[in-house]
Amino acid sequence: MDDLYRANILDHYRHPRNKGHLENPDIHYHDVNPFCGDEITMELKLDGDRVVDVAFDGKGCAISQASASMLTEEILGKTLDEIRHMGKEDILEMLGIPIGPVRLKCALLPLKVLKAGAWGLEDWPE
Amino acid sequence: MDDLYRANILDHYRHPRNKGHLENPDIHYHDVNPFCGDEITMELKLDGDRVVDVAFDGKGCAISQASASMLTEEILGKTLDEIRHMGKEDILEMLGIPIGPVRLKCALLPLKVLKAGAWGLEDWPE
Amino acid sequence: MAISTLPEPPVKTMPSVAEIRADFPILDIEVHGHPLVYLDNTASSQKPIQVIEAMNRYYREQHANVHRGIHYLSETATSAYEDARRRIARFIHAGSTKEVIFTRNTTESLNLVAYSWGRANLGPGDEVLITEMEHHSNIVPWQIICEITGATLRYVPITDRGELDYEALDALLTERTKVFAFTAMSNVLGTINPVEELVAKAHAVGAIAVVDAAQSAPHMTTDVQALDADFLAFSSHKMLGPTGIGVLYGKRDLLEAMPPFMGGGDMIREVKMSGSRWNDLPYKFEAGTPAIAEAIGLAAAVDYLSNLGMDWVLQHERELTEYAWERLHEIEGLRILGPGPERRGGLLAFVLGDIHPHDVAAILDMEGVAVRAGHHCAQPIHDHFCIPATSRASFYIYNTREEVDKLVNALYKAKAVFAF
Amino acid sequence: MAISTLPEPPVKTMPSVAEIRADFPILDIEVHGHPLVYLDNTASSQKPIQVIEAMNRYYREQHANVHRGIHYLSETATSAYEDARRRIARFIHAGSTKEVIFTRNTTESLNLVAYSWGRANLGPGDEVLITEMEHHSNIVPWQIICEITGATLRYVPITDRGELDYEALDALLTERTKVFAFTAMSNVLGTINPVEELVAKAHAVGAIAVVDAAQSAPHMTTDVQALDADFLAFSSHKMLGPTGIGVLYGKRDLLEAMPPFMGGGDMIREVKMSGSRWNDLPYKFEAGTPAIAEAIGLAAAVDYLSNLGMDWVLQHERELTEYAWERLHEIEGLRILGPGPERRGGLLAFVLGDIHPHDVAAILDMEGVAVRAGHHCAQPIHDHFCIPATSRASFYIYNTREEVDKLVNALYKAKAVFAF
Ligand SMILES: Cc1ncc(COP(=O)(O)O)c(C=O)c1O
Ligand SMILES: Cc1ncc(COP(=O)(O)O)c(C=O)c1O
Repeated sequence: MDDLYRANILDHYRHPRNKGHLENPDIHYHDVNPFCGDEITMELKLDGDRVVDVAFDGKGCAISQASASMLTEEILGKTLDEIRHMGKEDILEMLGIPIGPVRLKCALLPLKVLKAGAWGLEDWPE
Repeated sequence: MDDLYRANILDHYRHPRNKGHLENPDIHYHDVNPFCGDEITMELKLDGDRVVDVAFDGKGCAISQASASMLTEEILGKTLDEIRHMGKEDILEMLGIPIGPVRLKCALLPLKVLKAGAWGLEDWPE
Repeated sequence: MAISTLPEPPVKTMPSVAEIRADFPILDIEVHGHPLVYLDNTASSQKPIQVIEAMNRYYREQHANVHRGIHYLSETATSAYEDARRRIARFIHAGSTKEVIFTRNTTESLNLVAYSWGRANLGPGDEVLITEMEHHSNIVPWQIICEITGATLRYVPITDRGELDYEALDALLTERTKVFAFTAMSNVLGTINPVEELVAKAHAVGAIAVVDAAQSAPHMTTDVQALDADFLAFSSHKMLGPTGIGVLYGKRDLLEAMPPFMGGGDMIREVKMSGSRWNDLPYKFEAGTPAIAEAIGLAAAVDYLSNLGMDWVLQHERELTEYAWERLHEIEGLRILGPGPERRGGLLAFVLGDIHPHDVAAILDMEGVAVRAGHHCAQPIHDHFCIPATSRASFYIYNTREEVDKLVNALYKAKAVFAF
Repeated sequence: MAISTLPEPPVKTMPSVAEIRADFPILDIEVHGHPLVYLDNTASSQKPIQVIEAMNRYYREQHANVHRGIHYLSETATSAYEDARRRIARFIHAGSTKEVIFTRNTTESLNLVAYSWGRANLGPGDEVLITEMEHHSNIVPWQIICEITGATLRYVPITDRGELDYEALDALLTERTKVFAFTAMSNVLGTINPVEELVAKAHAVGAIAVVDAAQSAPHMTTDVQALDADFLAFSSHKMLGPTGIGVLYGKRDLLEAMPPFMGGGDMIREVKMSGSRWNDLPYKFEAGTPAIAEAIGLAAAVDYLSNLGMDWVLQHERELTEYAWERLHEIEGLRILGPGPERRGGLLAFVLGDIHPHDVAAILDMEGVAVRAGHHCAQPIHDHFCIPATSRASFYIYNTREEVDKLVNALYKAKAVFAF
């Protein structure tokens, strides 16, 4: 339990960064995890290829919400091309906690929504 | 093997009784065993409720053909009402051999066809 | 064969819960250093050795394909398979084995009715009535078939107490209603619906009644003749049996009149290149090689249940549920969905403050306590209560009061982690 | 997940047939006082302890419902189930696990294609082409779907040697053909069809190619990418695996574009009362609780086969078939259907004078020899040859030359009983 609910996960869950909505985002995408109903919306503002503003909104468990919050910090300033190369490993490293196969879907939902928004609905990042 | 292929079974198979067709039968019915494709046709001539002539035709294994041949002998002179009360036990007694569940369908096919011809398609006699 | 002529099930003996637990090998495992407390029975039950061994024995001594073989093993397998059907028919008090069709699960059973009966009997202007408390498996097949046939799908709303809104039901059931499909027990609210009464209401307007018994068949007596259900569906894996098999009971005259669902081996009487004739019931609806070992496993499961007696099963679960209801209500901020323990089955879906159910389940898991979290394949219920998900603890014959206590203790831990 | 990144299957070792037999408990039973000689493998194979034990272990240590649970057992079961899918995907060289759908059997796999792809893509004027050597499971679904959609069903005739009539095939395959569905290996004639070539012919006219691999998957290498098959179906129970599960391979873009077949839990992304959105592949086509233990059993079966190597399997059966071909031809009045042993799989369907195949099988059974008799769910083949039924002996990895000798001796006994 200490493992899964480390202080920094709970901190991002309690005090989510960049939560809310942007005015006139360049990219906006919303999706749900079909296995549990967690929802995430991701919004980006771009300058050329570069993320200059980002927001997320959503309902869900500590893992999916903390993952979304951390992800917004992670991608701010990155280019879309850099984001395209992000995968499961990056999210696991970002969260820094051991995650089983079912919970993995919670953790990856924000990245999936982000990628779907940027390039159309793709595979669940595996 | 000696059990299943007793002399009287083989005798009825080699020299079937009442095999062929009647002219203007009162009852005529044909069916197949869906599990194996054996075919039986049964034809009856009635005087009132009583069977006064009978014939069968068919293709199939020694069990189904001997059962049909014996059955024609069995029902000649009986009333339809008597035939209606015939069931699995009567056929087993008539054949006098031990029969497993799959082969039972072969043995019962002639009675089934007979009953279906007399009263419309009913249950497999069980 | 008439079921009434069958020998009675073995004499009931009443083992203690400790003796029952000894039959379930999985209950001995440890999870994260704690003994397993398995409270996810609504999703799927565990299996006693009697069931596991019946299948084991089948593969070691009796297996061959059924129905078409004349050799010893095929006859043995055929007898075992059809004997299983008889025992299952008896368990639900079916009038004939012809009315018992093996499928993969409740979901396939309901799809079979929707596709086969629905395609033949529904059209524009007709209505299919279901309820807001259905599992997706009793919603989506009707959505699909209504789209194919042009019929209209309507929902009986639920009250905030988690019961059917009977006034609305009476208004919605009209002579346009061709099907009324409803669950015998909600897998989220626990609500036990008055099946006999609902069937009668359907029949009163000339509709057929389709009963989703996925949650009732494992936990209480099922008497399809007393209920007068037209169709009734359930899954093996929720009632001590193996995965991979379910049952559709259907009234014989309805089944006779229906076109087949899937085509293939065993379901035909004759195949000519120009067309085919269908086989007798139940084979008309069992295309291809069936789940033979699984039917045998399910028969061992219903024997196990019959031996305990379904009255004992219901009583045991009710006692646990009453106890759990009290203990859970001690926890501040915990809210249980659905009616009181006297009108529900042995399951409790709840929310714990604003802690997300996934987080509740994850923390409980660290304590060895297995509960389910999510929408439990019943989104409309959750939409009704405006919550995305719940946690659900559910009981079966092997659960104990001590396990309820462990659940409660683990819930306090969850509160502590998220206390902010 | 890309299959190419998976670790290689375990290193092949080459056990003797005696060692293989020791893995199959059922081969030790006696039938009517004789050791069992199981030659009914085309109908269903026997199971090695590795498969039986994998399922046993699952029920004793790992069972819970998959996909939706966050607790330990559900995660364990989910991992085991999805790992099974990966191993099976690798066995058939699928490009992605998303292309591997679990069904009940070959029959359901073919029905899924007919109902889902067929309903969306067929209409009046379109043609579905199948062959005269198909199993009923690859005939009846197409008859049903042609009736629903108004498309026309056509049959490629077979030659008296039991092979496809290629001239007729080329004339029948036209731009009207939308589906060409054919068996990779006939379960009566033994004929091995040139799948890759037939797929290419289908594609040349813009048709999709549906391969019934029920008889080829157990006995030879299946490489769906090399074959370029659009859909390919097979059953677990014929290839050392349990009953109750089968596979449909489908090309991803085709599967993505298809409407779902059955509706229910797990196959949806979101259920609103007003309608539903479908889940990702392969779940879109797996409604309800899947056959979890069975998937794990099938994965153990394909591991067993991979360990032997499918080349060894084919070679072993070919040797037996050549030997049996010679020995059976010694028997006067015995006639084998289909092509010579070099172009067939390990099965021989035959007639023995005018002794009915049921009687042949019954007499062989008294000697412990299990063969199948009947039309083997392939009536059109039998109609072609104007015979109602055949007897069929079929081989698998555990059969021996001595067993072929016992078959031959038993056939002489049958002749003696019916010598008149
Ligand atoms: C060529 C062929 N296709 C399809 C099938 C049907 O397989 P199943 O009964 O497992 O669905 C069989 C099995 O007999 C077969 O031999
Ligand atoms: C009420 C109800 N109906 C249907 C189902 C579907 O059962 P299965 O997944 O076995 O098809 C369930 C199982 O969760 C259920 O609880």
